[in-house]
Amino acid sequence: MNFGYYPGCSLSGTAKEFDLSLKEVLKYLDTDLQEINDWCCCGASSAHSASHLLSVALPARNLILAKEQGMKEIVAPCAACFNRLKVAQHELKTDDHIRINTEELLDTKYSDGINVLNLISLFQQIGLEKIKSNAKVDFSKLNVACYYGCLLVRPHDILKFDDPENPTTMEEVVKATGAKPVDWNFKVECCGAAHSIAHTEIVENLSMKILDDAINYKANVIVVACPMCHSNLDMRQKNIIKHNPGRNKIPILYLSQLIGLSLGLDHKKLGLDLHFIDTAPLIASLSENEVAV
Amino acid sequence: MKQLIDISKELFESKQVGYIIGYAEDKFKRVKPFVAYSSLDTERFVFNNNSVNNLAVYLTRLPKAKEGKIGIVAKGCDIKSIIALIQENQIKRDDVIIIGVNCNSVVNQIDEQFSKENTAIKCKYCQVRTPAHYDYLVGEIKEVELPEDKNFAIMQKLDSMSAEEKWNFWEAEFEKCVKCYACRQVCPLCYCEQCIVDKSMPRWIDSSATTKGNFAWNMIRAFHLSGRCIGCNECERACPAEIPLSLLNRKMGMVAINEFNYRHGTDINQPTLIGNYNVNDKEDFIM
Amino acid sequence: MENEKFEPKIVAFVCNWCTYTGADLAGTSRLKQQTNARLIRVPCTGRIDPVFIIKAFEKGADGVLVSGCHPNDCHYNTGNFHARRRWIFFRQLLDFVGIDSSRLYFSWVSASEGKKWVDVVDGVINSVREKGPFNGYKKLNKEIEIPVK
Amino acid sequence: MENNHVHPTIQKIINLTNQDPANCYQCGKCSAGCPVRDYFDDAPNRVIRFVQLGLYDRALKSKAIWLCAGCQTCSSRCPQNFEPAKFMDALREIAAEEGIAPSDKNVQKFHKAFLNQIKNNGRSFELGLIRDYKLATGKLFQDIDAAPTAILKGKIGFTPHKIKDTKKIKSIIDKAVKGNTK
Amino acid sequence: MRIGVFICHCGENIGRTVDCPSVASACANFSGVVHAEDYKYMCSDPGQNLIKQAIKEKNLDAVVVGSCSPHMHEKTFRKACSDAGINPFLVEMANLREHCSWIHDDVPSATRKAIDLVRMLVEKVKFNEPLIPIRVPVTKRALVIGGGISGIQASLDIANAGYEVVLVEKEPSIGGHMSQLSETFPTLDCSQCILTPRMVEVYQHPRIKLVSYSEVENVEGFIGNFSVTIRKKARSVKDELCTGCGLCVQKCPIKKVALSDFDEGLATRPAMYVPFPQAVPNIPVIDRSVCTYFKTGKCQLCKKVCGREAIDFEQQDQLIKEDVGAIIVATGYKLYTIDKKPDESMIKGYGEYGYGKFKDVVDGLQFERIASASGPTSGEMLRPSDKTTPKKIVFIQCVGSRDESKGFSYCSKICCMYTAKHAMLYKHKVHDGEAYVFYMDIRAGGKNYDEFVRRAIEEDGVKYIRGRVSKIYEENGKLIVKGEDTLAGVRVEIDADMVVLATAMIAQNDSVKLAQTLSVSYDKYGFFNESHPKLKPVETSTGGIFLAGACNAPRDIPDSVSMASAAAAKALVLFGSDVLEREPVVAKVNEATCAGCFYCQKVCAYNAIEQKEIKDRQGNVIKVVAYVNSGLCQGCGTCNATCPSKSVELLGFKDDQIYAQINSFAEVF
Repeated sequence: MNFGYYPGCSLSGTAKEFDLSLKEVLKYLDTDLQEINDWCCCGASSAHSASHLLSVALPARNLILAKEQGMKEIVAPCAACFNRLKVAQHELKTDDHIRINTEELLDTKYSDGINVLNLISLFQQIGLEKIKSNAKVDFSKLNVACYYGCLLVRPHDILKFDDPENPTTMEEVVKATGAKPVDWNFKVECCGAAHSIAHTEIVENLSMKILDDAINYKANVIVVACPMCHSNLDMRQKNIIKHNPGRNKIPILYLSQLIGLSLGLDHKKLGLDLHFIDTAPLIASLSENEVAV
Repeated sequence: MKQLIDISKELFESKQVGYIIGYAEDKFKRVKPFVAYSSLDTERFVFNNNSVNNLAVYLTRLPKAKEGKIGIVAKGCDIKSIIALIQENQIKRDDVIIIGVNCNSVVNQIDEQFSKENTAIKCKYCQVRTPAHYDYLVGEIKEVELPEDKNFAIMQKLDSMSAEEKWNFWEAEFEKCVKCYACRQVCPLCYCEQCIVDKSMPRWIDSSATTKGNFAWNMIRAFHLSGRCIGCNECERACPAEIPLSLLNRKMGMVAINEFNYRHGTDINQPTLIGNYNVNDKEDFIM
Repeated sequence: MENEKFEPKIVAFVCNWCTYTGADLAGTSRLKQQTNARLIRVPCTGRIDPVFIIKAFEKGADGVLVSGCHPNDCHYNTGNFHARRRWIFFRQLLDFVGIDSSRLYFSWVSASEGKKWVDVVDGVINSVREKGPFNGYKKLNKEIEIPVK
Repeated sequence: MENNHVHPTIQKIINLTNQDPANCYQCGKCSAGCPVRDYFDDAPNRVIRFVQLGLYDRALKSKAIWLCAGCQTCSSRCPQNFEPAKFMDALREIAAEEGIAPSDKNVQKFHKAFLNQIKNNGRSFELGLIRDYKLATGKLFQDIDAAPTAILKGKIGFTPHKIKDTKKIKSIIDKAVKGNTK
Repeated sequence: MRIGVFICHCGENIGRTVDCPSVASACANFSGVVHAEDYKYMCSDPGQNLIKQAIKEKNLDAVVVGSCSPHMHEKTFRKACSDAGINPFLVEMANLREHCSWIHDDVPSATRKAIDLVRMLVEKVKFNEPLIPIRVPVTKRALVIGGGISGIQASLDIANAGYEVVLVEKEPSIGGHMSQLSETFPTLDCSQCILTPRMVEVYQHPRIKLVSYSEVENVEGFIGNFSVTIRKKARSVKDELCTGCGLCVQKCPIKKVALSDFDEGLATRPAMYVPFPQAVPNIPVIDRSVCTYFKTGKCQLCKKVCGREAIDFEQQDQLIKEDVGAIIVATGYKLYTIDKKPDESMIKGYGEYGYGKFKDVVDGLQFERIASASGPTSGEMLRPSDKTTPKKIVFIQCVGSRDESKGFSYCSKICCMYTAKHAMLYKHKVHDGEAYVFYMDIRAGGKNYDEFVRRAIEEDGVKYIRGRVSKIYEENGKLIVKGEDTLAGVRVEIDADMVVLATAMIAQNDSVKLAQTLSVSYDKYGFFNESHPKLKPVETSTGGIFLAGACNAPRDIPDSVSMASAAAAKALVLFGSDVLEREPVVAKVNEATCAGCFYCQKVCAYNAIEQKEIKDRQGNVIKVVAYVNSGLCQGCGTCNATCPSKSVELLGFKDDQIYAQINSFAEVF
């Protein structure tokens, strides 16, 4: 299988391990990614704060590039990028005014037709059966809280991906690894997102609620599909603990890392050492049950 | 050809049909409609590029077979007429046996040799060279070369004209009409027992061949075929005045496709376009 | 005669339950309008046959207006839906032969829309007046009058 | 949706969001579910109310429009299919256009710094972003403990990934942000 | 033809702008017109006498009156002419007032127009034919569909007036939703106490034939003459033998096999059951999907204990036919159970409220069962999950109502009242409990309604919070309700023990199918449409079919009962005459020219067009043509316009009549 690839800025920076682990897992599952040549930032939350037009134009540029480079389906593992690409596609399709302005701004014609996949739908396409049949590590004692955040499921009318209040597709992927997803409250609650730098205090409070609920429902690990969510839950967790002494740590993994672990891939190659919250104790507890291949 | 004759013979011998409508050559080697009433008659059946007539018209014109069903040799386009007749309660599916023929285009001018240039208009955009519906299928599909669709170009040109220019165009065309009603007689879907043009109480359409009356006649005929005409173009072929009737019918056919994505005569069970409605039908032209 | 100001002749086919009653309301409300329109009352827009419209043009109408109940308001449930489907074909047919849409108008006017009726009628009269007389048929009518030698 | 009787600000909002603030019937579900509402001065439904009442100034000077995280919880739950998140975006854009000083400078400076990164590199470069933001806000010691770990683990690179066509990106951003045509 | 033209001045109303005498004299010159005159008030007695006199003196056979709108005085003038011996359908009216004098100022052009208008109708009337009103007999018997409070009321009213009623109920018992309710607003009287006597009255009434556990399968015919096919579903119990002793239900070993519909899933019932103790008829039903006998062929315990041999495992659905003259539809409503959004999207109702996920988030009818003395908790206020008394309870209004996104845009009308009632019932049972109501607007229009809501707030201390709730989640055994008080502008978070959602009232699942069976129109939500929102609120678009209760729109008990009585009254009006007279404006087929394409049949909204076989002397079918059932035809003429050969024509508006009008619309050509 072959897909176009839009890594987005985070995966080439702070979310390096997301990129590493995804590529590692896909290699194992015989799936190739072809990176869009000369892609630019999708504008994230900053573009639509400044200009509606810009928030459409930046993703549009990438979509046009992908089309020019002969791609039909592209994977945007970062939830924010996925969201921006899909929303831009929708606006370009339904609003002639914005399409014309965008084309003028970019000096190119836009035409629809690229299918944008997120991390979960990518694995759905590859086939959960494939993950299941290749699982090497016993995850039966692992309780996983699947955290979708905002951008994978909202706005539902445009993304048309899963139930926006109680999504279950990531749980299906997690089940394929043999782990047990827990039913908890804050799967789609916001972590504070882009306020990570400008309003750290807000992010800490919101993230703490999410971490609390996951721990409350007996999760050993939170699995995410968004670099922004990851940095808020992982990097900010340190300060949360500092400001609220006596709390339990909970490691935050990317979905691709969890799959990689279950496939028995090299931990270092999955970037499991790059987290702020140490993943080693979790991994150690797993390896006690590791089954022989 | 042998296939066609074999099947026809078998149909007679097994007493399934009363007669079979097909094509045969006359003594001048011209291909004409021919009704076979016996196994022996079927020896004369032919099918080639000159088999242009839409034989479906005979289904409502000929008396019913005394015993057995009616067999009919039909091209993909003709079969659309047959389906339309079934959709419109004129015949029952069980009463006909359709011998479908793979068609490699037919002539436009029957008096001249078949060639790329002399190809019927309908063949230029044909999608049913292999029929979509039949009881038997005979013949083989060959590569054919098609000339450009000039008819469509004229239609586009007309669309771009002003109202007055269009009126003048049609005035010049309709002036030629002599109200011979060949268009009606040859049309498989003109099966009314009394045509509106023959109605005198009231006389909606002037019966004399004035341009005014001709306008009314041709417009009403096109309207009555709206959403129904399957585009066999027999009317235009039959017209002695050479009025481009296909333009009117094709225009209405395009309305059916563009506005409703509907093609008459493609599916027996499809609800007809006229006679049904959708609450969301387009109404941007209504104040 | 030639110099006389052109006054368009408009024939309006209206349904009995909505538009005719709406026009009644315009009257009861004393809403003034121009005198060019002649209404022909039929039970339902479903009754309006396109031959009526052709005949009206033949007889010298410069414009035709067809009006009935709004969708879902039809007194006979679905008459206006069937009518609407016919119109979609018929107006494009007329346009194709040179009777363009500035001579043939359609509207939904309910029994309570007296004001809308006035706007529609005056609007049609004004735009047909601007368009000028429909000479197509006038010419053809003349042709018939000339005795053949 | 063009209408002569509509106030220009409302028209602008309609143009930017394809929705009319009149659609909001003030049930407050947006505010009830908003994760950052507790940090707002005015709840989201109130900001919409200001606009409905014609108190555009109060809406544009509200902190809420800057603190909105864009999580779209409100939009996805609105019973009227109104999208407050889009509405907040539009107000931010209008406030910037009308030169109204943002009531939360940090957020605005962050977005500015972020766009600057894209302008220069075509992509966001985190070290540069943090540096620019800190210089702008003077919060030099924020995240001082996180940054070294991140750099150490190679999560933050020292050199930006530049794309080839940065000129183009710069011109796109300049045109879109300043002279918004809509 | 000898036509008379009569021009009315209508005092000054026409005369001011139209020169009536010159209209009359112009009309006198029209061919066929033998008499023309004008008069100040044509509709007055002397005016009418003028017409009658002229008819006799000039031997007129058709009349055109130029006066006001036919909607005003067509009946008057038709009657007058009919008195003078002219068939009323040879009278036409030219509208010189509403369509001429009142809307124009300029006398010459208004006069010219008036002459045109009269001429067009003079030309038309030449083609008018005498028509005779259609007379159809009336079957004085009614069908009532639905045995809720509306159906019960309508049945009793009609039966008490002396006519027979067939009452069809799809459930095993009549009673409907009202039988599930605990107490009713605004009086707080016990619902079952006031309802069950009515149910028994229905059962015992000599003129009511109760057909329970049955559904209407097909309806044919027309006003006064309906033929109805009813599917009697197999109960597996012979109702004529069963005495309702209940032994079989007691002995059924498959005890808690299915959730009780009557208890809204909060309790269980056996495979053999009566929905509730006061059921009417008190005849049990076997739920074949769970019965051991039907699954394995063993058991038959019920059969063994039944002394009357009433159990019949072989029973089949039965089709019965009933002839009735009027039909009252009272099929009621369904509660929006939010399990699915009614479209193709993957959203499952209100995920944010956890309905269906959290046991203690219940809907309005479930709360009724909890509060009801006959309910699963015997009226004790206990929450479903752990059967403890909730100390804090939250009610949320407008769930599914006024919600275009996840529900329906209409207001369900009754929720404000029943939520106030719920909160009161709760406070009356749990004195130290706290009750909160989230609302958007309080809609308490009705006698003693707003007072009732005020009482909940002022006397019972229910806390009303204006705002919608955004999310409910479970934390440490509590339901955390996150809302906003939009009046104070503050966020409200309540750690509740139980939440009650006032979900929308929606149309029954199969309402559209029934509407199509009955040929009545329905709205986009599936509610049946009334014929006119103001003046014909219980009639439907089809004559002889009337509506009662919540099948038309969300409606509370008093409104439903009054509507039911109104519908009954309409049926009784129909039964007041032995024959019905209808305007003979119906379509008629020319069988000689009909080619049998049946496009007319497709466009007919009333199924009035049938297929008729034309046979030769030997009995062979020559052709099949259209045939109009004039009892069903309503006279729209859509068939006429659709027929390509004009083989079907609408009497009164035939092609030649309209042609004549078009042919004469202006003076000069």
